[in-house]
Amino acid sequence: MALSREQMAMRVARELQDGYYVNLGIGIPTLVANYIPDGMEVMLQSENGLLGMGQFPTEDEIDADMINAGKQTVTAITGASIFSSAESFAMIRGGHVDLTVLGAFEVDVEGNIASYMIPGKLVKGMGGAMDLVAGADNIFVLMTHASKHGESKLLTKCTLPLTGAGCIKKVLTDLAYLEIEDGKFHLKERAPGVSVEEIIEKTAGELVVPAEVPEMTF
Amino acid sequence: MALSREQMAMRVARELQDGYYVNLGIGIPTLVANYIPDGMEVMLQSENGLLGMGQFPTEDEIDADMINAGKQTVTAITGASIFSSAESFAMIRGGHVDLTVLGAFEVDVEGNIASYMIPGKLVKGMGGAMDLVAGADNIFVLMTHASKHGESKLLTKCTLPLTGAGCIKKVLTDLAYLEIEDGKFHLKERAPGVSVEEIIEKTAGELVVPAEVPEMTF
Amino acid sequence: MPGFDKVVNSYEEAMQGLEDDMTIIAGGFGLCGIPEGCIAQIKKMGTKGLTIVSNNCGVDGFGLGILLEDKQVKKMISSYVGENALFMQQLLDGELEVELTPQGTLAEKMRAAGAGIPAFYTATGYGTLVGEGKDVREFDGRKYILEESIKGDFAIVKGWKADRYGNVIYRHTAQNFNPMAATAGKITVVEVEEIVEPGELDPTQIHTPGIYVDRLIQGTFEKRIEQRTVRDA
Amino acid sequence: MPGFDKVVNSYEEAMQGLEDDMTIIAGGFGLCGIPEGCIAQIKKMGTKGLTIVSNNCGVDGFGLGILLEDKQVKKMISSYVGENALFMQQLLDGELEVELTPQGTLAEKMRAAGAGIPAFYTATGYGTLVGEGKDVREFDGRKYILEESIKGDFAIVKGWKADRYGNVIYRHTAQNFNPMAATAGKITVVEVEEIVEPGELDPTQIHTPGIYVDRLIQGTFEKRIEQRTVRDA
Repeated sequence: MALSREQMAMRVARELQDGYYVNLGIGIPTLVANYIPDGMEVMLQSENGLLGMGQFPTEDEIDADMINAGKQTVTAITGASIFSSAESFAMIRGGHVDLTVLGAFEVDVEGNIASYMIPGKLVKGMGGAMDLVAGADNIFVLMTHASKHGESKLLTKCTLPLTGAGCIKKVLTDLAYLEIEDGKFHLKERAPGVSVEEIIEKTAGELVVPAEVPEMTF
Repeated sequence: MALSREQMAMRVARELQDGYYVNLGIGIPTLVANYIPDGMEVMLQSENGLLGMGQFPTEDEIDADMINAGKQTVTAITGASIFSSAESFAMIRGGHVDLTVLGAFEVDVEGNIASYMIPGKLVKGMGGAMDLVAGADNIFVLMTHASKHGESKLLTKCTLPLTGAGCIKKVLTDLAYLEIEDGKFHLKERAPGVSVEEIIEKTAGELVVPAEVPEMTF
Repeated sequence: MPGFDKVVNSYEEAMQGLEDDMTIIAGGFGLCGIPEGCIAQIKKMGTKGLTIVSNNCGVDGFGLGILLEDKQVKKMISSYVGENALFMQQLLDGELEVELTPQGTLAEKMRAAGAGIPAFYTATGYGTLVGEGKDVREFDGRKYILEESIKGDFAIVKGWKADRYGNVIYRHTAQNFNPMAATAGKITVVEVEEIVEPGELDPTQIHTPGIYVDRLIQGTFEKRIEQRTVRDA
Repeated sequence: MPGFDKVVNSYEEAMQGLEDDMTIIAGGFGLCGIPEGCIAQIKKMGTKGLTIVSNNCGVDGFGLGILLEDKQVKKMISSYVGENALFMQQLLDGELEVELTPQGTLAEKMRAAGAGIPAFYTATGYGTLVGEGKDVREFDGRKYILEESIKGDFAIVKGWKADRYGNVIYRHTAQNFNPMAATAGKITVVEVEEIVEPGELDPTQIHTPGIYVDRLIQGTFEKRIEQRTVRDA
């Protein structure tokens, strides 16, 4: 069966290491914070200028001057730091963030990612996404493997305007975990009960399938 | 008679305006701070990272962590700010300093300045001087008109390695105040008792002399 | 030190000299840390043809969004403009231009303008629409695009406290773009919640040194919250 | 949060991994705000062939100057090296290279390295020896040279106080190059006068956020004064 949003978050959380600075995009990536393994600590970076984002405030704690990159009211943990947007993106662009998790519309075998714009529909802008994909070495893309109409989002070449070129190496979909290398997708893990055939069928870009594809366990 | 060091400082001090942020180089420029007109306030920028430099400390106030760009122990005035060298040179390079006063070995009719290096002698480095001359619109160069051997320092073309190209418009020497425009020195004022002939004789670069050259008064 | 006293007593005075077709750099992220009073004054003045450089364009009826109501904005340079129906309408109608700029690049363009850096290379946007027509150069085997700095005729900034000399500190994440904006205006106007006397702020803890600030005004702020998210106590 | 505890207990541990021929970025201006303990440890380790990026090279017998005694330094990248006789001797003897870099450019090169900016344009040095061989480009009628960022295998930094997570504040003008140096090391070592618990420093007043810091050590400092200037009380 395809992974639930929560399972996707759980799977990504396994990539965390103690002491990681992590930037989590809006949507499913945000859920990763709920699955940080016991005894491990990570610090969340919010690109508007907060390192050490805490949980949402209580009604009493709410403060208009304390928000995250999604413009939600948040708190800061003990030992947080707060700084300008220039400093925040210095951290991001300079490669100081250990793990970036974000959503996408499409990725392709060259590591290109499209995640911010669907021409003809509303144009909202890339926000910090272009900096995040350009700056991080370790990026996890989270998305569904195919659209609601069954069209693959793992392509030979992205069709939508790119957020970044050649910067994605790791993709987790609801069906599989794949890595991108040498211009191909490499199937590394499959969702519990999902067949290799289904993954092959729903992957438009060239896919390398090893003899054995381990099933994820939760 | 040629201006004394103090008179040179006094003359430059007349360029100050209330509310000016000023960077004063080492040597005679430093003396300008002693001649700020009454009722006028200027704030001194020290390029190691201090805006609002105060006087030297008393023995009791001395603090190794509180120095100026000349590495002298100083104090900060009330309302000062202290920041990184990157921020300090952002101010300088970004043109936020209203007046920069510095010494030189040579200037020429193109507004070039040589002030940091005499080949064959000891090479100490330019420190912040290259940034200061490149960043400021309003620069006052203070120097003697000629060397001890009588050789002009106001040249057709600088002979020493440049600190900056085409950035000097105002020069005060011990003999005269001159402005540089259209590839020529323009004689604007002469030191008390110094003849126009002496200035002409000691100026190697092309010099424009108006019918009337006012004498400075002190 | 009266020469350094940046305080003005009205928003009229604060925004004096603003003219049609000027460029304004504005601090703020979403509705957080936005110069509410300056924006209201610009609306009141009715200045037209403005180019506004700001991460966002407020929301319908608040923040920079109110400048759309009388079509005062010609062009927005922003990273994200998704929260504003009137904005989308004017964009689709061709009444408004938008130049989408990655958030980090936008912050750096403001900083560069203030710091005398006319342009810098960044990997952000290489190979995307953002990089089109821009110089590409390789450093250490990776490709980067050249981005130019962006200066404003005015910069409008929201601080928390400032002393009379214009030394400003920001509160929490209301800092965001404000310190860079403050450096990037030919005329920089800062509005704050509280003006204090020089010496009350620790010199080593100033976010924006007064050298960048031309006019300072004490205002009152609604501080509307865009996404009110709470947990149970 | 043990994963974020950057504290190490010895300078051996702080400088572990330093090898011959590496590049070190060092904070400090003159003898003010210099990482005395790290420098002493480098001397003790005897590492050779070092390239050191620092505004100055200390004085004879103190600061980075002590690394010259055993000829540990191959190259200095500095803006001003005038206070050091041994330095001049080794330079004249051809045992030491020096790359003179304007002070503001040096600060910006460090910042750029930390901020993922591989290069930037500046007017500083155009038309001088510093600009020779560098790309020139015109913006708005003025000429600028392209300067590349400079990264270190190690950065050594002197702070005042830091919490265990590596959030650092600097004291007075001992800040100088330290915050930029801190961002520019593959491994950044910060030594401070006092280590405090997380939460003791105001989050909005951190000069160097802990994300840049790999190792943190509490040291003791001589803080020698280079130009002792006083006035009468």
